[in-house]
Amino acid sequence: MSVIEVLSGVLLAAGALAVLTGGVGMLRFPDFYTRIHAAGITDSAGAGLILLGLLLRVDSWDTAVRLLIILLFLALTGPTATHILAHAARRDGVPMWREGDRRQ
Amino acid sequence: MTGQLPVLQVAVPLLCAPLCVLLRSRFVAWLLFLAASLTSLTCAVWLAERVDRTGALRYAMGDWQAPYGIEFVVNGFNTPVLLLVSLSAVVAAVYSRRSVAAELDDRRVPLLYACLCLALAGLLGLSITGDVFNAFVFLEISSLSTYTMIAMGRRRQALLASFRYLVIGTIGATFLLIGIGLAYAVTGTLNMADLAQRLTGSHDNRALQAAVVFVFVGLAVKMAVFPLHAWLPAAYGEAPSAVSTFVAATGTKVAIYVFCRFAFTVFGASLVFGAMPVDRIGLLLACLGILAGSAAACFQDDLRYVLAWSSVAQVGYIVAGVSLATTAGVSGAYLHMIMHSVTKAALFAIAGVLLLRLGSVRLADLAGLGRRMPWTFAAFVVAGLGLVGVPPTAGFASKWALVTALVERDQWPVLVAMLAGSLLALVYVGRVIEVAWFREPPDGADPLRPPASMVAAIWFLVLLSLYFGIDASLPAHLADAAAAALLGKGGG
Amino acid sequence: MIASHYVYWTFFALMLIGLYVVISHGNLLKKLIGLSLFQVGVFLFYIGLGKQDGGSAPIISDDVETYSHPLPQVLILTAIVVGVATLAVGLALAVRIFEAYGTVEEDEVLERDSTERLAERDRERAAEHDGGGS
Amino acid sequence: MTTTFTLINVSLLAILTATAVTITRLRALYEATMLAALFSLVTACLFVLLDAVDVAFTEAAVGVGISTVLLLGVLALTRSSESVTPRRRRLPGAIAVLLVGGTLGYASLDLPEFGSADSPVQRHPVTEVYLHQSQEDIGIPNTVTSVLASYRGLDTLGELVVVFTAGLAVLSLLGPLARPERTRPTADFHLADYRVIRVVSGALMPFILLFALYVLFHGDYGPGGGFQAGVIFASGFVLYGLVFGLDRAQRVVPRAALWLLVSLGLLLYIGLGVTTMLLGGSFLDYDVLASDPDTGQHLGILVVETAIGITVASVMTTIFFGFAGRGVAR
Repeated sequence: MSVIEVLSGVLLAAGALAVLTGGVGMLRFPDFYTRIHAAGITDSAGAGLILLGLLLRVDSWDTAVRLLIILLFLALTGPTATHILAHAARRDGVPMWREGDRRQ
Repeated sequence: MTGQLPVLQVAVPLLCAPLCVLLRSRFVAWLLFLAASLTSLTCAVWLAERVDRTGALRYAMGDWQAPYGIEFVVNGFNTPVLLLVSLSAVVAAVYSRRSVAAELDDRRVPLLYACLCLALAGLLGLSITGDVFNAFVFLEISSLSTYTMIAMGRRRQALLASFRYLVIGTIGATFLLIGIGLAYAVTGTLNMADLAQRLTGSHDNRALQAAVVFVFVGLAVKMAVFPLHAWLPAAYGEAPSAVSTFVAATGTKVAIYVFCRFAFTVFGASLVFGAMPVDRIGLLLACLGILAGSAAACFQDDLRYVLAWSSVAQVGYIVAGVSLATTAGVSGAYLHMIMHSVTKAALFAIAGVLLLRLGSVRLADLAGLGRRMPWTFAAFVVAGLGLVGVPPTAGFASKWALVTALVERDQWPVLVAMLAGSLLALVYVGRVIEVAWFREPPDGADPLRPPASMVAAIWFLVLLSLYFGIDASLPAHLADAAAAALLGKGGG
Repeated sequence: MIASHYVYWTFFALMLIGLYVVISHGNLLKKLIGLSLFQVGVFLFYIGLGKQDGGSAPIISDDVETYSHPLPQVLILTAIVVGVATLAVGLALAVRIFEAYGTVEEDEVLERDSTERLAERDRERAAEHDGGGS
Repeated sequence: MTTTFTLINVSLLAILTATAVTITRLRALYEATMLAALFSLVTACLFVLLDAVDVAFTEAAVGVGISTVLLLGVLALTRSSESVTPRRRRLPGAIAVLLVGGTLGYASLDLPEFGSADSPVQRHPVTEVYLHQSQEDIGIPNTVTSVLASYRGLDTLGELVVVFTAGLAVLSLLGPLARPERTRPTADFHLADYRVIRVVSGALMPFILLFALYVLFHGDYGPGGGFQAGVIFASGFVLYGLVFGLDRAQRVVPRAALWLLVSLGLLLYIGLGVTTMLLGGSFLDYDVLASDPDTGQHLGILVVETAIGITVASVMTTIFFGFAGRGVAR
């Protein structure tokens, strides 16, 4: 097993872990704002790490370029979506959870 | 160029639809629809004549031979349908000029004509295609354009009528799709002739039997066979008059033709009517449909709903003929299909004229009509008697053919149901005549003159129905040829 | 039997769930959602028919031996498009129904129609009565 | 069947079923819509697993994109929660499900094994022609495209006609012709007020359109084609309309231009058929378009894909404008 393969494996595992964390967070976090934070992790850290891991394993240039483009677009759209969702929620007065409140 | 006729039949209306939208003029759109329907009528006559002389015609799309490509097949079994659909379109075109202008706001008129072109193309394509999946596509074209046209009706009830038809119709089409998929799983082909060949002798295949069930239930929705007829009354009753005139004459009829095509030339009569009890179920549903439809028609207080419910009953007559699966039965069914189309188109056209001049076709508003619009009323009486089946109208000839076919197979209960249905038809037609002739018109009501083009369309249909009643040789010849083509092939 | 057919059974189950929603739910929008579920079940069934074990997408290349069948895929491409067209028309109708009746529940729409009809009949009766009296 | 395949397959199927059941039980329609989008996405993954990449692409574009946007638009115009389904409505649904389920189960007893190489579908001579003969007849690696645009070109024409009809329906029901009776107050804010979204969507627009063109012309060699390209094109406009407001979007693509394009694509397709007839072939026989049948086929398929792209993009945009323009004070 070459170094690159090991590295790729580590990245993939880390990505999978990030996705899993995001999923758990979605279920466990108490309010909209914290949950959206968890959701953000899945498509920035999770998908990003997995794509990087895959990038180390490709055998042809055109696949690599495509993966890079996907990575670029994810980096651009994911945070924008999260940002705008949080803004919209605040505009609509979605309440923020504070220590001691009941979970929604 | 005559070799291209089968495709021209469908392509010309298809071509006219985007042109209607593009040119956006009411008059041009009407002209395009008229041109499209005249062209397809010419093609249909030509094709019918050629098929009569030389037998079946096949046309391979894109020159890919079936089963690799899609083919159009013209044979005795679909020439009557092609003629019927395109003739109805011509009449609807003549009729619609004034009727549509009065019922719709100006800017929507070109859209209606575009939809009429599409519905025409869809129905013709459905009748002519020799490929089961292509049939699904054409079915959806005709259905979607019909939903759109129904929603253009004047009252708000039209919207719900259209929506319900859309939901039920889509379920039906999806059932058809499931059935086609199951048949495809068993054979690996979509071409009707190829399917028929590969299906012979696999009567015990359970997937195939399920395919038959799904295809027939899906088509039964489109045919408005008794328990699946719920969409029809409101759809026909609320659509713009020109649309109900065209659709009532053609929609269910084409679905019935597709039913016959599947039953006799794809699945084969021995599977459908031998191994599976489709004939008995068909006869039972036909009887129930005749009785329920006719009875419901007697209790409606809107003329267009009376006519629509009567359509449910008439579908029952035709299904009864088909379910006999004998030459006489199928021929009678085709004959009744033709006769009923002409009659029902005339009646819906008359209802449209009344709607235009009286503003309402509720029975209470028809009082004294016999004196205010004597000629229109006379047309109604003739066509109404045709619905009952009184000689010498068209309805008599076809009902007689059906009765003969039933007697031949000793189906007495069905016969009784048919007679009861005819008596009930006498009741609901009589109710209208009673109101229109014997009740006093409201004070100060003047005689009304309907537009000439609409009268021409109505009287053309009425005289045609009288002519067919007296001399039924032409439709009878077509019907016999259809029955022969259907039963001759699918025996295996 | 289970190992070879469970995929089909799941597709059938999806169809049935959709069908139930279409028939039993009265909300017009929910009906349309159900209709899409029903159709997606059918689409999956078709694609399942073309699948071949160890096959790959039917795009011909030199290093692939087995391909899944392209025909069901073509059919379903068409069917998906037809489905979305139907959905768009259905939704447009639903919007108009809401504007006309103020509701998208089938039962309420029917109720409003029948009360309207009854009111009309009452008015007519009253008019007739007046006419007879004068 | 390999274990990995089975594993992924089973889990996707489980997710699908769970989502479907949840959709039926949810009365909150916004949530149901989002779950329906998720359902489509998982379906698209399943399509990839079943080797139907083109279908997956379309399902993702249609189910997740167009349908969701339309449903959300309608929910904004109507009511977003469903009333309780009365008990009496349950019976007909249950009966229908029992009957249909019984028939389907009965049918499955004689269905060929899933994934079998020996099923009638795989054995039929059509398979050989579409997969191998097509390389000589047409010469395009993506057999889905060659079957779609050439062997079964008429179906595709029909599909385009259906899309066109839907466009007409929406125009007639919601277009400028049918004036709304009540109007929604104009929004007091636009998404474009947020700098982030303005900049990002502005930066993405050219790429979306470029990607649509790539999908259109790459359909011969990989997944994609006119329909997917049209939907992507339209989604570009939808994004623009959502962010910068309907008025600006309509200034970019005026209604008159849309009317023209809606019909133009369809006319192009039928015109192609008529041309082949005039050149002496049969309807949609692309061989006659050039001296060499292969070139003719390539040309024909290109025209077909472009025609589909034009009509689909303009119809989808028309539909979106129809829904979005409803209720805005005019």
